[in-house]
Formats: sequence, structure tokens, C-alpha cells
Amino acid sequence: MTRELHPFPGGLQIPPHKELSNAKKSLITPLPDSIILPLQQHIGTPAVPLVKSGDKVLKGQLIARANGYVSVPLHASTSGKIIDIGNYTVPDPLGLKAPCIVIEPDGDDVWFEIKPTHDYTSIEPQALQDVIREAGIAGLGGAGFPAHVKLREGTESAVDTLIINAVECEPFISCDDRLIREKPGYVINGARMIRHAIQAKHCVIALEADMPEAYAALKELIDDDIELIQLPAKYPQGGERQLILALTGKEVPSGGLPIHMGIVMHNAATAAAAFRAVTRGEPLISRYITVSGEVNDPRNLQVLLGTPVKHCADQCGYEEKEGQVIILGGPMMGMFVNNMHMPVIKTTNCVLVTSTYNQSPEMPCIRCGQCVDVCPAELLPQQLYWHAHAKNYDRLRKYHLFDCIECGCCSYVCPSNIQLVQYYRKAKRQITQDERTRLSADHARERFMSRNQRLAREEQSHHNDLLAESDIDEKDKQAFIQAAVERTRTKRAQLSNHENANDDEK
Amino acid sequence: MTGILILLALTVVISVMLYNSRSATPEQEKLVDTVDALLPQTQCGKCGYPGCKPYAEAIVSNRADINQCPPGGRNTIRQLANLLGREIKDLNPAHGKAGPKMIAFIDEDICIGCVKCIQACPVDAIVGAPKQMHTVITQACTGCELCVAPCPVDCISMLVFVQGGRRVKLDPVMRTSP
Amino acid sequence: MKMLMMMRNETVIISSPHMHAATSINRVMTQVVYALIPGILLSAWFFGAGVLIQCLLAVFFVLGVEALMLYLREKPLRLFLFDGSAVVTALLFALCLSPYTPVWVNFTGICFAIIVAKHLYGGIGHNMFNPAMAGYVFILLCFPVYQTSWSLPSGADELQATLLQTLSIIFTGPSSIENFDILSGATTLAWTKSQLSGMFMITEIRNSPLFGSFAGKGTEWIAVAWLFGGIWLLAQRIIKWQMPVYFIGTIFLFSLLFYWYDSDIYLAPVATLFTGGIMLAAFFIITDPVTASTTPRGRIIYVTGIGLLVYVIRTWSAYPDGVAFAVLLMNAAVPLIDNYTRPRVFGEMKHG
Amino acid sequence: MSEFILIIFSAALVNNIIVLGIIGTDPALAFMRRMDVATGLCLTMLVLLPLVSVSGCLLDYWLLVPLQLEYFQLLVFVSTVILIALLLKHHGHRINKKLDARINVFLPLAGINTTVLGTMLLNQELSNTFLKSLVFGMGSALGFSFVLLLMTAAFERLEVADVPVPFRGLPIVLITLALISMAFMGFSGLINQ
Repeated sequence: MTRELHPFPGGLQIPPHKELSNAKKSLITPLPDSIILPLQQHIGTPAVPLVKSGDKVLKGQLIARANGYVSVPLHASTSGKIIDIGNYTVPDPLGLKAPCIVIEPDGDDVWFEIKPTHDYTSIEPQALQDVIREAGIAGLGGAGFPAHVKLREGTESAVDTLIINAVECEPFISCDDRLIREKPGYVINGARMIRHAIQAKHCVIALEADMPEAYAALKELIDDDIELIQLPAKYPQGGERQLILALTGKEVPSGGLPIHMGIVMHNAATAAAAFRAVTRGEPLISRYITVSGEVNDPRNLQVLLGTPVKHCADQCGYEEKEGQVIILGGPMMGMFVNNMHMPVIKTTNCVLVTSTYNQSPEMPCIRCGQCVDVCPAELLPQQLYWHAHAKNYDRLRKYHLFDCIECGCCSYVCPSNIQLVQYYRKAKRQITQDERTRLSADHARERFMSRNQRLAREEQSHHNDLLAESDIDEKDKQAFIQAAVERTRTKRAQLSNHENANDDEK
Repeated sequence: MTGILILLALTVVISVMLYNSRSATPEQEKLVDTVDALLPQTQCGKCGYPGCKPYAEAIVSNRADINQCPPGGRNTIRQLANLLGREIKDLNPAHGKAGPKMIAFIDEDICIGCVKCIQACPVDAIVGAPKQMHTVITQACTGCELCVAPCPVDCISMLVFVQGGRRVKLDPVMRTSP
Repeated sequence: MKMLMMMRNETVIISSPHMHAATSINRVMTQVVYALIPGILLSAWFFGAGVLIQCLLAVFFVLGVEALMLYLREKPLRLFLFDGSAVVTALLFALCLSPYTPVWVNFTGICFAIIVAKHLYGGIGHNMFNPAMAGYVFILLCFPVYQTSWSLPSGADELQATLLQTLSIIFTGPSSIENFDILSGATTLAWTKSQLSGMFMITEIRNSPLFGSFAGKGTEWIAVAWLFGGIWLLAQRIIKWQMPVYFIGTIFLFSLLFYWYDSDIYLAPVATLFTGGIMLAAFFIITDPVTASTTPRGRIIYVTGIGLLVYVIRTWSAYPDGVAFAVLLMNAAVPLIDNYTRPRVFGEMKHG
Repeated sequence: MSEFILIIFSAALVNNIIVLGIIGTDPALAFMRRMDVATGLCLTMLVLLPLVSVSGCLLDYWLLVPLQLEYFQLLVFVSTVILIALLLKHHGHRINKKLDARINVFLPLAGINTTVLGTMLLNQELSNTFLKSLVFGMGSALGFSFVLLLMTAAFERLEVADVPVPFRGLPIVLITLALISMAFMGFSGLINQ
């Protein structure tokens, strides 16, 4: 069972630091004081709450339904009382708040009724997809793309290969490694199940070469139906496009999707969660996360979704020190967060505490071209940087800014310490916004023109009607408006008084 | 003598050809459309022209400068400069200053339904009927602020528009006076 | 950090990645300077203390002018002054000069290099032209006479100037000492050129004391030193191997072709490579990332172009060595090369 | 043959019309903002310059010298340039539609352009023969195109550079041009015949 490997261009060898956390058995995190469940833990539209403040819920009970196709439902992580539905800090690069459902656990952790399906092969692929959707499965790798969407697309066109991505290329993170070592059956059977759901011809599980124990664990359970591939450790091997190239030698076209080439990729943890959801009827309410870096006891945890990050860190002996920062996700692509109040969500794979983040001042680019050598998307990072700096957006498109996967390799090697990825993110945001602005401008132009035509028409007809008009009630009109103005003044005054009173209370 | 005659003939030929090749107007019209496409279409009239198209015409015929569009800001000026091969300038402060995109918001508690704002709106983005309360179609509002002044009860305020369709609470710092 | 957050009362955003490799401009430049040291010492051994004095003067001037420019442009002084790039510029410039160059010529060149070629373009990273080469070309065009008289390599028949004499020439001009004429002469290349125009054969010219065992006297061993320094830089992954290899390859190929064509008027390939500034250029000048092309294919076009131009200018133009001109010419062509050598992006289809 | 190659080299590099002849500088500065415009102008020059230098040579040979009207040279040349430019503009599409589409816009401008007239006069000064004029015109156009393309590409880079405010725009472009012309001086003596 040998498969020819095709190394992807660029990439980096980064010290993995996985040994900090991957040797210890994962710990089941005790219940926190409160569970905060954001309505949006995935890409797409946020879920819609089905409960209200004060309701009692049970573990695994549906508390928010999916809103539209690209959306997943949300379940209570434990039993308890809903104490609030409102805006709370969520994992977000800008530190924004978003709507969340907050549960106060009652400590009993009682399960809602669950409907396990012991033999998934007896279910039609279509129905299986629905089960997975109802279980709230979104990609656990980091992007959080609803799993059922990928499955659905998969059944619409013939799928050649299903790839289960267990390549944890980011330093420090070892939650997939731990999951595979502890529950290899879930991953293997999850892979088989997803394969059944999309009727894929081949199935490949890809691991990095520095996960020998996980490899051995899987090897034991595997039959000939699944290929198990070890890939040399290189960042960002786990990127979707990079992994597909490495395994199949095919490049996903710029702007295209893997499914167009008959390839579907799912994360190992997603596969395990899907299997658990189908065979045990337990929706996605917990996940493995790695807590690593400068904590006393770096390790992996099994965490209920919605558990505050601080609570997780405390389990690993976190002590706050001056100069430390918290990063959700890996050091290469993770996001820096200002505090630890936000909850663990479906896409959180790591909590990293570190004080060795990049602080050196930014120097001018010296065009050394090291970023070009490491870019896995074969872009010209420095050209992108120049044009992003000069806000030359047409050029940026010409240089394929949108093919950047924000892996951070360019920033990592830059001798001038330029935060290249940050520039690209900003530029991307700006370009998307400009595009929207342009669309709305076109829209506005149309409306303006149609209004002008309408006015011209009205002018014409008004001119014709003018003679018939009389201005008797003009005075009444004036009086009416005057009265209305008075009325609203008082109303306004009342309102502002009310507001002031409110402020004082606060 | 022959030489002078030949030159004379040459001159006549050239003048005839020059006369025939005066600049063509269709090209100008095309340019107006291209310029118009770069303008933000707020139709706010801050540039001193009644709408974006008239301003585009004024730019093309050299009656107006390229730095008179506050909603477009520096971005628009740069694009215009690139298109027309002119120097990039700062926004002319006489026409206002650039800021984040705003949209109008009608306080429905106060609105008396006078339809004055409906008449003022250049893009028909306000709906309502006489003596009924009015409301702004968020997607269609260009943030031109033309509806603010006519309102007799001051119930229209401009909010900062945050992308993603969310009209997030206005931040008093970012609020610009109408 | 915390202070900052509280002061501004706003969210501080630190963008990923949060790890960084242990490189910096400073480190790169320091290593380049280390790699230059053996060659500089060897130059001083062969061509007298003048070489060292020129280097020291250039470094001194460069720091002064750089500091002045940074001050005028309101840039952080400490951050940029000691990034090392200015020192590298100074050394490369000084190594091009005749050891007898008067101090004001050195100063003028440095001023041109730092002010015009570097800071008017926006300082480090923005300069289109290699500052050292721009400065050298400038003084070559303005004060050509000072670059025609070099100190003679030790081991040649003539005398070498004493330290005192050298100082006197540099600080008060060549006319200050009586026997300047016998203490100075043309470089190997310039002399070869003048002899060739005098209808001498290469075989006759090679017998002159200005030639050593395989190339120019003295310069051959200095070139070997540059070669070793360069190989060290390659091992440190500071420079990319393609650049010197393609550059030297181009020159080698052309000199070989013409040597075969007529060995009487064209120098042998090895003599060509190890005389003049080719080795210095190959590892230290054309590899300057700021002024070189940024795309992989573009870099090859860039260095090949320089190689070709060096050979053309050296062989047929009025100037004995063409490195500086060739580098400047290709510097000017870099944006164009970059524009046409944009590599294919991952997943980019041929027409799409 | 080698003579023609020398003329091309000499006109394109050693006596480049923009950086060393200086007469081509102004139009080059005006058109270097955008690559497509610059290439259009280059094409125009590649068509026009050989044409005018040849016609200048012919006019001189058949009209001005026999009629002893050399003092009318400038006048005749100016009108010839305009005539050729306009003829090309109006009837160019009959020769090659694609090329015409690219260069049509530039022809009226080229008609009143120093570069074109300058090439014509320079060619006259060298008293080239018919074929040599053709080659000289081509060489000049090549040199012009080369430097114009260099400058256009460089301009893009200069735009994003952190140039001190007083030197932004034209000043730094002129400095660049000066540095390029310094570099071109390396070619001096290349062709001394």
C-alpha cells in the first residue's frame, strides 16, 4: 500500500514543541461555573435560539436550530438552567462580543434522550448526512465549516478520495494526536462512516511522521479498506490544498474547491465526532483541546463546549505572569486574545500561553526573497506586501492575494520582522468591502436614475394637474405640522430625561 | 519657388487632415461612464454637482477637480488620478471630509410622517406614506445625508455602517455631525 | 503591553504568526561583513595600507552621512544606523576605490551613495540602485583621474609606498609627494586594455609583472579570498547559490567563446574571472537582495544580464572593468524583469 | 552587416535617445504611468521612427538638396512628421488592424513629438543612407522603448517606496533617469568608429 507523495512547494521546518503535551493522557475537565455557548461557532449563518432565559435544559438538548443551509444547530453541553441569552466575548481576532446562550450547570450532567444508531450502514447516505447535521458537527480542525455541507456536495458529484486529515502541522498542538491514541476506533470508524455517507472510492488517513504512537494505534485497527499515510513533518502540511497535493499530486485550482476534483477532506476529530454522533446519538458537545506553553502542566483536555478558556487553563496549572499572552490555536495561525473569558468553541483546538511572541520592531523589507521560498501557495509575498502597503488593490488581485492561506510562513522567516499576514488580512478585508461598496454603488446609481425618470414623469403629470389644484387646506396643513412638531418636542424631552435617569442608575 | 509651392501644397494637405481629425465625442462619453463608475454613487451633491454623473461629466470636461468627493475619499481620488493620469491630491476640505460610511436611521418614535425626507432621498431609500412613520431601507441607503436637513423634527440620525449587514450601535466618537 | 492597552483603552491586536525564526537584517549584514574580512586583509597585504584606510574612512563617512539623513528624515536613529547595511555599502564602495583615492573623493562618493542612491529612494529596502555601485560610478565619472593610478601589488618590481606616503597621498592629494609616479600604476585590467589597443598580444601582456600565476598579480589571491568568503555565505544560507553560479557561468562561457575565437586579444576565462572585481561582485554585490530581482526566474535573468554586460563593457568599452556599470544597468531593469517573471501561483491554471 | 548591427547598438544603447540624447525624455516621462500606455507608445515609436528617418533621408536626397532648399529642412521635416502620423492614423487600419488598434491613439501625439523630429534630425546629421536610416530609426525606437519600459516598471516601484516627501513624483523619477544615464555611460567607447 504505497502511495507516491508529492511534496508541496515552500513550507518550513518549525520546532514542534509537541512533546510538552502529547505524552500525557488527556484529562476530563470538571464542570465550570458557567457554560457560554456562542450561536455562531462555525462558518455560515448563526444558529437561532430555541430556548429562553430561565429554561431548564438537559445535556445534549437542542437549544438553537440551524438557520439556513450553511449553518449547524447547537446543543446544551450539560444539564442546567439558561441564565442569559446575550452578547459575550467570543474567540474573535477583534475581541468583539457576539450573541451567546449561557447555561448555569446544575452539576447532575443528565443526558437528554439520545437515539443511537448502531449500524450506520443500514442508513441511506442522505439520511446519514442529516443525522450528522442535526448533531451540530462543524469542522473541528479550525475553520469550522459545517460538515454536512461537505458531505452533501460530495454526494452530488462522484467522489474519488476521502482524506481524513490528522496532520497536526502547527507547533504545540497535539489534540488530534491524543484523540487518535486514545480513541483510534472512533477515528477509523468515523472515516468509514463518512466514506459511506459520500460513497467515496478511496479513503486515506494522513498523519505526520512525528506521530508514531498514533500511527501504531491506527495501524492496529485498520483493514485494507483505508490507506494510512505518514507524511514528513513540514508546516503547513495540514493545509487542505497542500495535503491534497502531497497525497494525490493534484493542485486544487485557484478559486476552485477540492470537490471539483473528486476529493473531500475531513479532519480526524470531525470524523470521530460524527461517528460518536451517529452510533451513540451524542451531539457535538465536547472536544479535545491542547493547553500548552508556559503552564505548569501542559496537556490535553476533554472539554465541554462553552467552558471558559480560563477554566481549562486552570486545570493545567496556569498562573498569570506579566508579559504573557494567550493564543487560541497554534502559534502560526492562532489568534491572540486579550483575556480568557471567552469559551472554548467547536473550532478551538489549543490554548497557548507564551511570552516569546514576536515583539521586535518592523524594519523595511530588504527583498531578500526568503518569503518567496517558503510560501506554500507560490505567491510573491513581498510584492503583495508592497502593494498592500500602497493600497494598490488591483495589483494585489493580479498577484493573487486571495490564494494566500495565511499560514504565516512568510512572516516567520522575514528578517525584517514584517507582519506580512496582517497586511494581507487587512487588504483582503478592504478588497471585499470595496467590492461590496461597488455593488451597492451600482445599485444606488440605478435607483437614482429611475428616481430621476419618475420625477420627470411626475413633473409632467403635475404640470397637467396644476390647474385643478386648489390651496385651501394649505393653512390646515401648516397648523398640523406645527402641532406635530410641538408634540414631538415634548416626547423627545421625555425620552432624554428617561435616558438620563437610566444612566444615573448605572 | 518650386520649393515654396511644394511646401504650400503640403501645408494645405496637412490642414485638411488636421481638420478632419478633431477629437471625437463618443470617446468622451465613454470616459464619463468610466469616471462615473469610480464614484461612490452616494448622489450626495457634496461635490457641488447634482449627483455623481454630473460630477463625472464635469471632471471629464475639466470643469471640476478630482478631489471634490468626500464619500469616496482618498481611494476614489487615487483611482481617478490613475485613470486620468493626474497627480494624487488631498481631498478639498471645502467639500467636506472623508469618514466611515454612514447610513440614515429614522427614530420611529419621533417621526411624524411628513414625507419630506422621502422627497429628499436621491435613491428612494426611504419608504413610508403621509402621516405614517417612515423607515430607511438599509441596503439602499447611500449615506448622502440629504434627508437629515429637511426633517422638521430632527428624527434622522446618521449611523456608522458596519460591514456584514449589521448596523451596529453608533459609537459617539465616530459619529459625524450632520 | 498591558500599560499600552490601558492607556489607549483599546484592543491590541497581535497578528499571527506568533513565532519567528531567528533572523534579522542585522544578523545578515554582520555575516556579510565577516565574509568580507579575509579579502580586505589580503587586499591590504597586496596593495598596502591604503586599502584599510579607504575602508575605515568610508565606514566613518557612511555612519555620519547615514545619521544625518536619518535625522533629516525623522527616522529612528539607533534602529537603522546600526542595521549594518550602511557598513556593507561603505566596505563595498571602498573596495572598488584605488588605495590612493583622496579623502574628498571618497567622501563625495559616499555622499552620493547614501544620500542620492539610498535615502532619496526611501532608505534601506527601497533603493533601486546598489548604493555602493552608484557612488563608485559617480566618482568614476566625476574624478576619473584618481581611479587610474593604483598602488602596485607587492611582489611587482616597483616600490610600495610607505604608510606615511599613503596617508599623505590620501589626505593631501597625489601631488604632495614627489615620486608618486613610480609608486603608482594602472590596474592589471586597465594596463591590459591599453596594451591591447597598442596592438600587443595577450601572450606578451601576460608576461608583465602585473600578472601573477593565473590572473592579475595580487587580485588573483584576493579573488580567491572573496570566493571563500562567498562560499561561507552560501553555507550560511545568506545568499542564494543560483546568483553567483549563473553570473560566473555567464562570464566564463563568454570569455571561453572569445578565447577560442582569438586567444591573442581575449583573456583566458580563468584570468578573466580572477582579475578585477568579478569575484567580489559575484558574492557580495549582485547578491544584494534589495536591488536584485525578487522572482526566482528574474534573479537568473538579472545575474546573467550583469555577467553579459560586465564582459561586454570590460572587453569593448572605454572602461577597464564593468561591474559597477553592469550592476547599475541591471538594477534599472529589475522592475521590468520582475514584472515579466511573475511565477505561477499554486493552483493557477494556464489561462484563467 | 556588422555595420548595421553597430548602428542599432549605437542608436539604442551608446547614444540612447532618452537618457543620453535627452530629446526623448519628455514624452517618456509623460507616458510612464501605466504599462499598457507605455507599450502602446513603444509600438508607435517602433513603427514611426524608421518611417520618418527614411522619409527624412529621401526628402533630403530628392527634394531639398537638388532644389538647394536645405534651409527649409526643419520646416519640411516637421510637416513630414505630421503628415506621416496623420496618414497612419487614418489609413493604418488598412495595413494591419491589430497594430492600428494599439497605436492609433498615440499617432496624433507622436506627430508633434520631439523624439520623432529629433530622430529625423539626428539621422540627417549622420548623413545615413537609405538602409542605414531605416536601421537607425529602428535602433532609436528600440532604445526609446527599452528605457521607457524600464522607467514604467520602475515608476511602479517608486510609487510604493518610502521616498521623502519633497522628492515624490517627478523629482525621484528624474533622479532615477539620471542614474540610468550614468549607468548607460558605461557603454561609452563601445563603438568608437
